[in-house]
Amino acid sequence: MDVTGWLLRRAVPRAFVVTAVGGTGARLAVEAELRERGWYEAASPAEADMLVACGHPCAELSPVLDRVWDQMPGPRVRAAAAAPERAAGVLDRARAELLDTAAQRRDAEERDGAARGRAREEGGEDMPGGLPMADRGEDRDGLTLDRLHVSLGPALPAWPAGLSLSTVVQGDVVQEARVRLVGAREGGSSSFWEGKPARAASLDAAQNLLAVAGWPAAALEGRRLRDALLRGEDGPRTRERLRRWTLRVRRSRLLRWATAGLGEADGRAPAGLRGDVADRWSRWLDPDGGFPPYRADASRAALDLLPGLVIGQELAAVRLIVASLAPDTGAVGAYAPGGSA
Amino acid sequence: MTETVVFAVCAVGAVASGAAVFAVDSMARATFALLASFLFTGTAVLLLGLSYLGVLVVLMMVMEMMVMAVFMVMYMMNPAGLMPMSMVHNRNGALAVSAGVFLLLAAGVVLVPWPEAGGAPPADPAFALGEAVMGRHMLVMMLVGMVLFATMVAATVLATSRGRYDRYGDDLRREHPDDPIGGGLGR
Amino acid sequence: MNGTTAPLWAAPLVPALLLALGYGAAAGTAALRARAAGAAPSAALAAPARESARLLVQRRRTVPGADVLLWRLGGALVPVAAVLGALVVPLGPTAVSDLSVGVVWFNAMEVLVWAALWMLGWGSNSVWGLVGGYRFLVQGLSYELPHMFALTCAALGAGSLRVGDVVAAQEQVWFAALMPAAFAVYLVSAMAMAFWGPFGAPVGRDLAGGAVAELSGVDRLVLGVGRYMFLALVAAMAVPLFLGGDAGPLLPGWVWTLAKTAGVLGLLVWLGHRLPAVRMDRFAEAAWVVLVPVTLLQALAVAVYVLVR
Amino acid sequence: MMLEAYLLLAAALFSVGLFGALSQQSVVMVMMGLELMVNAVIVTAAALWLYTSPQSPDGQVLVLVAVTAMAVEMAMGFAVTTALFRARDVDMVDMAADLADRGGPGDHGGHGGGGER
Repeated sequence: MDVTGWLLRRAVPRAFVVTAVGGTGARLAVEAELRERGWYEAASPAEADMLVACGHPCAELSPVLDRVWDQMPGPRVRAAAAAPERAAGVLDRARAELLDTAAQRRDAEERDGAARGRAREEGGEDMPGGLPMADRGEDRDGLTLDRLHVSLGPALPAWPAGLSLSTVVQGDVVQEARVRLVGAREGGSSSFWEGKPARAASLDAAQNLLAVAGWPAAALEGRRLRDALLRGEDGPRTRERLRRWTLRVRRSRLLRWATAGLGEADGRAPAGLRGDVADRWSRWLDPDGGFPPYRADASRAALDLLPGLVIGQELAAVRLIVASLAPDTGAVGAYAPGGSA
Repeated sequence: MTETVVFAVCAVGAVASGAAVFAVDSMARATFALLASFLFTGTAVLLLGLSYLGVLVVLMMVMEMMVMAVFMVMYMMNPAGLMPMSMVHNRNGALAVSAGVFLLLAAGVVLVPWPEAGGAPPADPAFALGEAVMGRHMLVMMLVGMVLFATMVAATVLATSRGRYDRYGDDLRREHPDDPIGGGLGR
Repeated sequence: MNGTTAPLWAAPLVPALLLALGYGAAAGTAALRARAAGAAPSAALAAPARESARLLVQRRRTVPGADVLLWRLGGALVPVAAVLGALVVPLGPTAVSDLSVGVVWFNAMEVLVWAALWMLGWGSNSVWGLVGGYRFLVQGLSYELPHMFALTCAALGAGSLRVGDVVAAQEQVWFAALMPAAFAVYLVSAMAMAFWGPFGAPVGRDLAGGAVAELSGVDRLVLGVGRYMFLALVAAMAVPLFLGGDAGPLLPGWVWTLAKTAGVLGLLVWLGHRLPAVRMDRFAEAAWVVLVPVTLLQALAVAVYVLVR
Repeated sequence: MMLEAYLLLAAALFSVGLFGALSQQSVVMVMMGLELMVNAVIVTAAALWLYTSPQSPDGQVLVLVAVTAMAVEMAMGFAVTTALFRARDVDMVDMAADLADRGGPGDHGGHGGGGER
């Protein structure tokens, strides 16, 4: 009686979704598929057993995907959803490969062998695991403390596709920040959201921010409404649920308290990005769809604004600011953000 | 009988983890070795019948050791002890002095004819402590209160480099304090 | 005076009950999540079992330069703290060991979770873990004083630190009615203790899982089980302290205890589902400037009530 | 007999703490040594309360004062270390020997390296 197989068949897989620039369509399809099957989205590679790469990962993104693939522990499977319509098929094949215990055991033995080999030949170096010690720098209280170089890389849940924010962090306060697009598409800047209902674009940005703000229930509900709007189900039931959801999110005092006063964008920013994080996400909830966040110049301005807004903030605030700016990296094309303070 | 066994375990554990504090490389492990030593001490005090004070020692020490871990990681050069370097000066001198002190104390402990206990301990020692602290030892309670308050003020003044003039402006009339990261109530 | 000590065979009953209540909380969370996601909530009742199956098969991970001793110790400490804390919680009239300082013992056991989460974060040698562990310290230093004063109010009302006496003192009026502010602050600090719902920042998704970011396989399972057992413990402790323990018409005592515990647990699960996360730099100031004075005034009110009565 | 055992435990803890306080260079480690010594005081006070004067609560009050002393010592110790670290960017006991406000950050060692202030 193969216990592993029995357990695996009972297990609900957790997918770690990484989106390449311009893979928004594939991401939306995969997210809708995962939600309907009742599967979960993993927060970190350690928790995941399925790596789903959405869109066309280019040369720059592949090493990132390989590193995530190495960090995934036990039975693991790698899937690539290049186009939205193939999402369901890709997930089914991935699920089947996950249940194939013989293949998983072989993969495990290979990795153990390789790991033992690596451990033998790098036994003597001084730094364990080759990790350098942290350097030190001035902090805001006049002390000189350790500083870490952390890059909030493209492979992160609820994070703009392909964005890489390399920061110098002291404790969890960001001291320096540099924005980079991993695998920006040289071709024309055609955003996925052109032609789609503006409300769906705002809903996608809102569910992303709610997931980062620690409110998974409202994020899931928002995602469900976004998928309904994208599929064109604009019936009275959907509109009623949308109204109630918007009311609940807008009236949430805790969300406003957590996001008020963060990431204040001054007058020079375009209309859609002005104000603080709370202003931005309440703009998305306006019934007339508010300012469609997905336009090329707004996204470029967001990428330029980002380093300035992020410096001096803690990681939680950084995630909220990035989610509130919601740059559409697909629409930006091959753009090297200049603002690296 | 089980009491002496538990006491023996606590005694050996407390001294061993106490010694481990200065033997181990990683600062985080040193902090938790000290916490283990305190947990053994708390158990020993429980064994002596002072249930309230024993649990209080455990409660206070866990919180204190967590704060100590924060400062330990902040200030020590290599907190994880990954590159062992010894930060010790005149180790042998210290060893000699402390061994001498131990022998002196041990001799005192063994030779002194300790008085016998007058009566049995009260049913609820914590109640007796409460009565004393609110009665005869009221001065101790007031003194401890004042000392803790003075410590809070002095520690804050020493630790922070920004005074109230940095926060509220020279005329102290700025509406919201300009802190690097605002608090929850804008104060 | 009820609150007699249970026979020794009741000891294994405590972890079993905590596990059952924890499973109920996990299933409730999964059901609420499924309803929000549009799937059938009834299928979600088996979700915690399925997740445990997945984690049992998943392999464990090592991280270069990690402090494995503290890492594993942290993960194992959470369920142990939950069971140790539950020793003083009475089921019906009897608790496993009715210490004369039951309330302080419960407080000491839940502070162990501070050490557990910090060790988890520090041991995993990853930025996410470290930041998650430190977040829980800020959260702990913010909720601890209001929580202690709330417990003091309950002990003050009963004139004793023994949980049995606290239950006995609630013959006429429950402490939840007598001291509503202390009960409300207790519920807030209960969620903060179990890093649950709005106080889930230490293991938040914005930190890719925070202190549990690098955990996988059985380590993640042990921590997950411990976390839900701890949530069940804080809900169970609210019953003897504020909701009159096993008092209630018709049904036997232990049924009332379980019913009330399930009620409080359901409330905590629903609040976790319903509220976004609170950011610690904002909660710290609110806790020190608002909650501490509120609980102090509540303690004053209870003291006057006890003197006058 | 048990009183002597408890007092021997306290003596052992005291001397381990003393060894730590004397031998360690880092201020934070010296404070851990001091904490161990106060730990010994707690055990002594509790043991003497039970075995010599259980009727009077003085022993318990002494334990309470010892616990408070430990909290105060730790708070003030870390405040001083922070101020020292801000002034001289060092947390070594040797370099904190004098009260002169000699060097700002960067004056890394060189005992008595004054003069270029």
